[in-house]
Amino acid sequence: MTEWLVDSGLGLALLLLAAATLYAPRLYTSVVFFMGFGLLMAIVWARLGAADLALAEAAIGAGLTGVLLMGALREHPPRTERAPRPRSLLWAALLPLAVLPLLVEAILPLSGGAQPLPAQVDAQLAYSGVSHPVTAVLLNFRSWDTLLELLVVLFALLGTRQLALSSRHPHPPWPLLLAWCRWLAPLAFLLGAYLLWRGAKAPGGAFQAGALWASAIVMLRLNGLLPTVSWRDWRLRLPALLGVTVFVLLAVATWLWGAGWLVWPPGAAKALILLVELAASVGIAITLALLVMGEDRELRP
Amino acid sequence: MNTALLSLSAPLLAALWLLLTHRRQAPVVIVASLISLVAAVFSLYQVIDAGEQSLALGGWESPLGIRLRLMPVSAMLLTFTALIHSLVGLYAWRSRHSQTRHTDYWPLSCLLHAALAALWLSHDIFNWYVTLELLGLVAVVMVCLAGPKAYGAALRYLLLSLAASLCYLLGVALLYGVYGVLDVSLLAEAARADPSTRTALMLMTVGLMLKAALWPLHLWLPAAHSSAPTAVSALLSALVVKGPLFILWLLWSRVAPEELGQAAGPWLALAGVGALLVGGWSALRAPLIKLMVAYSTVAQLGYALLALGLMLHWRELSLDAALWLFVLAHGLAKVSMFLAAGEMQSTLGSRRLDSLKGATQTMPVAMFAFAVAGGSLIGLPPSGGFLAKWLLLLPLLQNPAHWPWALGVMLGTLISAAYVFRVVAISFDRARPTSPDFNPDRFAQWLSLLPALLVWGMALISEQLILWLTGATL
Amino acid sequence: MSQTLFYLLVGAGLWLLGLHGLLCLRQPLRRIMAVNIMGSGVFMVMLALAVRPDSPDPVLQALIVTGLVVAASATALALRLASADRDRAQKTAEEGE
Amino acid sequence: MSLLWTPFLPLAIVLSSLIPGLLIFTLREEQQRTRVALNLVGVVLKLLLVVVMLAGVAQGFTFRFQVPFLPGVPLILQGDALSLQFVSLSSLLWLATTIYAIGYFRGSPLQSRFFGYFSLCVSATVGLALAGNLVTFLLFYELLTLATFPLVVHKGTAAALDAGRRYLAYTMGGGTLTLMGVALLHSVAATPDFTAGGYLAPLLGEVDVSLTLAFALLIAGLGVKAALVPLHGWLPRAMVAPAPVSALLHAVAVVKAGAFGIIRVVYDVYGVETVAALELTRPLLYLAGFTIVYGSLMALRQRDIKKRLAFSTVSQVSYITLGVALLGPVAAVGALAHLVHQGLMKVTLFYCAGSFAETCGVHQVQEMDGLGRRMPLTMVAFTLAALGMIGIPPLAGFISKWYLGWGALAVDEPWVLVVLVVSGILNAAYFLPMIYRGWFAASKTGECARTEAPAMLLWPTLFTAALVVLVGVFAAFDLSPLAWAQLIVDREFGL
Repeated sequence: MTEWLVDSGLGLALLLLAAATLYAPRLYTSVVFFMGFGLLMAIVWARLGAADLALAEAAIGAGLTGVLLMGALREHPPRTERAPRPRSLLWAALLPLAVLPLLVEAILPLSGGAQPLPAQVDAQLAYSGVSHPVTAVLLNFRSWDTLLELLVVLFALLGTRQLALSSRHPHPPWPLLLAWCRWLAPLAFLLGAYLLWRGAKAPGGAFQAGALWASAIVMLRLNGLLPTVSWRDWRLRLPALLGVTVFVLLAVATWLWGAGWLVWPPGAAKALILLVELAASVGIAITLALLVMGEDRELRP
Repeated sequence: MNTALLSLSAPLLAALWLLLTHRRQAPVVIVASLISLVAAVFSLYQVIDAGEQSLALGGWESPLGIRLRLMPVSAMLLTFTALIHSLVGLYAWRSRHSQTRHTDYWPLSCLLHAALAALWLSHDIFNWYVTLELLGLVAVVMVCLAGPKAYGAALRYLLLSLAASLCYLLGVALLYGVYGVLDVSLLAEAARADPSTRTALMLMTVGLMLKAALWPLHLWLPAAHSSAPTAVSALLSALVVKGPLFILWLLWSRVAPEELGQAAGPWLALAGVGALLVGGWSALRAPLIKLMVAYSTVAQLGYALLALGLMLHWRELSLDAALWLFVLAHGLAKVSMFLAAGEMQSTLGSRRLDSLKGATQTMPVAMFAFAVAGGSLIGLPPSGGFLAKWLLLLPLLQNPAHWPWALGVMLGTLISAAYVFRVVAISFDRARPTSPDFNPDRFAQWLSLLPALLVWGMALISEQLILWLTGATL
Repeated sequence: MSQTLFYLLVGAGLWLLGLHGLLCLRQPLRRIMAVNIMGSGVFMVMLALAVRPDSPDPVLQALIVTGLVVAASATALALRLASADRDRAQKTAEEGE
Repeated sequence: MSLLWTPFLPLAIVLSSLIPGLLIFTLREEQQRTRVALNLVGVVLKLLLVVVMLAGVAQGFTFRFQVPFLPGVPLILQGDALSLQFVSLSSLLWLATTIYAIGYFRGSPLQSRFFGYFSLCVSATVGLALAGNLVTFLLFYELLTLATFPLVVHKGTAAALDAGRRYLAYTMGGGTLTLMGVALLHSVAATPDFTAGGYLAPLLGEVDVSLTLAFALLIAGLGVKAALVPLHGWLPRAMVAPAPVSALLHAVAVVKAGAFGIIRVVYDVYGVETVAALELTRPLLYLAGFTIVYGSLMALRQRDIKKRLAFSTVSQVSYITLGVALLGPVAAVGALAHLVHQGLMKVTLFYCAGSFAETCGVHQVQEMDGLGRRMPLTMVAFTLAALGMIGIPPLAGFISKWYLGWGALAVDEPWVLVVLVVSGILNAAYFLPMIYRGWFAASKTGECARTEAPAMLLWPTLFTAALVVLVGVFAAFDLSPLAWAQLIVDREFGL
């Protein structure tokens, strides 16, 4: 009974938070609601037993997106804060209502759908070089998806580089933040490294570690402890491109000299996966940090 | 299959090299495109001799791993993409107006090429989601190259592109929920016409139509394509819009069961005719040069949608050949038209159409390229557009019950003739005195003429091309 | 009603809410949040399918991780683009005055 | 039989004006001599090639150039009797008009562009004449539209552009209708070569609806260029183009392309029996008759010389459609002969109109008083051609009208005779005042600058006027257009 109560509570809370985010009168309140929504979503993932996802959602979904929203909010203070009068589009209101019955009709039979894949994953897990199934799928069975996904992250960075950004006026670091930062930043780095290492055996992995490192870098930048390095300087450029470059070079290497495109040799699978994970998390950390805190001077092509 | 992968990895490595060394060298990109073109042609010949080939990535057979499949159509599209990239790359290197100096245009165009190649080769519906996302993002970023005035259009394009990807992803989730596999061939065997599959396919179709700017979900395209730099809008209109169309075609002709296809056919065909008429009408009334060319893309995609819809409705496989011949002809003609329009717009200094007054005297070669490309869009014989329209018309005219569709095609032709010749008529007017710093770049104008001559040159190989297309896509 | 079905419906509801928000709202920031909510809805549907009681499915979880990273980086670009567009609007407004 | 080089002769005829045209495009304005040289080389070369082909056809050689284009439908350029008649007419008049145009445009801007498109037009016309099947015909039919549009808007004035837009609207619409007709026929009966009695006879009975619709589409599409009444609106407005354009294109090349197309469709695609069986030509006959009378009536009301001649063309071209629609062999001879005769007469009239405008600035009919004294030779040519148009024996017009009347009686359609007579009277009504003003009225305005048109304008006018007379007087000879028409009709009707 309580099981059912918790689920329905979480579900309804999610829907309410989402509605509140969209229709809150002031922009600031809707951003706060949105961050609440993100955290609640992380809790629901954990509730449903997907630890990898809970970590990723908390770090990337709620954390960094929330910081970005706050950043965007801070830059352009709400001049006239009248209630957002949604466009009186009749069809925009009716469309979701029309689609709802179709969706419900489609969802009902889904709980009994066929599922051949989990059995195959367990069967092949031994040859994948890692023991945690999600990491095995991400970095071995469907490694092509992950490579393309790293490209997506790179595109986001390249996109931000092309924009003509107005230079941000740096705030003097807030003393309490300085104190916090001395403890939190190293802890975040440590935690990220642990997540990265544990990814092979248990929930964790490149993205979660990368996100944590990125948050650590953002904290250091907020306190002005990290110098702004221009993109022209290789010390910033190479780590940012590390993930994609290592993955692509490995793919081409396995294609030319190995058994085929992205075929990890059985013996070295674990080592190669770890190498890729390390490179990917470094790349993601630098990229996400640049996305969040990237100064105009740093990013200018 | 290896040559196809080479055709994919060449631009990818070139992009990474440019990013790592932080240099803006056009020759690197053009050489990469040419290597990719040669590799694509080899893969095309392999497919012609040995038929379809597939490759299990990472050594894991599907359904576990991702399978890349080289079909005749995808080999042709690989060659087409590499050819367009080489042509546009040459133009961008030469032209002074393509904002390639102080931006990341060169690595981005290589990454766009790699993303397209990944899409043509992929055979896995989730992998298509990631490649679609890649395509959408790189297109948005390249629209932003035009500077702050393009950010508004780019932002709307990005939001609609994300929403479309999520529609598509929800469809993928439903399909995976029912059948448990992501590979297209396995899905094709397992697919049944139950409500879940119907809704999933509908969602995926809405997402793909939004990304391919097929009428009535085309509202983001004119603003985005017309505000982008010249070379970028050529790439967007010729290639990026065709990616989702390829997936839509594969979904409906391979995965969807027959009766769903038959039911959806007329709706797609009606949307096609709608695109022809509404898109054509908007192009006729567009006041700006590139806006008119962008609306013409929306209109011309109507032919592809019409061919797809009728092919599904009547199981008439010769319409496949019409669809893909149209994609080739439209791509080449649109590249030439956008390059010519962009060159004239930046040299004459104004975005308005009436600034083209007397363009035949001031910029004769660019206007000639525009008119020749327009001729292929209208479908004047013996251009590529005519071949596509000929193949589209034959099944329509065969039995009298299908004549209303033929009427739609005829009206589409008339409207496209109207908006092309509206510009040509303006250009034959008396030329206004040109501004003192008016020095047209003749070589860039000749480069913009090249794709148009290619689309008319398709007449030389038209018979083998049509016989191969009608034979190959079965 | 089983847990899976409930979360499927919640996911579908979030997706629809996000779609409605995207179509109705005008401010770029709110529309970006609406798209994020749509994304969370789809991931909720996928996860509900991934943790069906008979066999937890690691492949779908991996897909969700990929989807999440893609959504996050796209949102980051959207937000930077929104603020850059706002700067342009302000600059043109100032030049206009 | 055919030798090694014979297949390339038709291609050479088309290229002989295409290549000079493309070269002329690249010339700068001041390269006057090279442009004139290129023009004349192209003209003379084409005439020689046509003569060689005529001789070859007479000795039984076949000239057929074939290139694969669509599956089952190659592009064919073939010299048979009907196509050679039109080709020789076009080549001959292109020679005269080129010389006239060189004189007409001396010192005016944009000559390279003009002569470039001028040569492209002739290539399209000749290609259309030599076309061996419907698809090749369609190809050159559409290219003719593209090539003539820049000539109509050559002056770049607002009126010229408006005329150009209207011209495009009509001809593009016509081209699309023709495309639909050709595609419909291809989907029903593939597209074999033009065969002398038509190739659709075996399909009678099964696909009559498609055949009828295809015929309607083709006739509507070709009717635009053949200026049948509802579709003739572009012709009078296109008179804003310079005189050489009106002379060669809107009196000979473009208008005849439509009429030639109708002849091909009726004789070599459908065949006379099929058309008669399907009752297709009844409406066409009435339409042609109405156009003849309507054109003459409208010509009466025009005050501008070129507008009057334009409406006269609308009416005269319908004689050809009338002759074809009568389906009788004798009427067919009249129609085919009129194709050549009308071309010669109308070209002369437009030359004279152009000379009047260029030399004495005479544009309106009222201003023609006393022109005979100031420009005697041009006025003589004008009078000869006008009398020919009215149908005064022994000039060219009389012969074709005679055969048309005789043919109408042969297929017992007496009302056609009435139409011919009424049209003759109307022709007289609008040509004779012009002749009277020219010769007998005293010139009210002062003497104009020069007495006679410059030589480059005068000689082509006299040349074509002489042809009008010769063709009429020596009609019985076997080299005359009439004999040639008889040869074609014998072959078409299998007599």
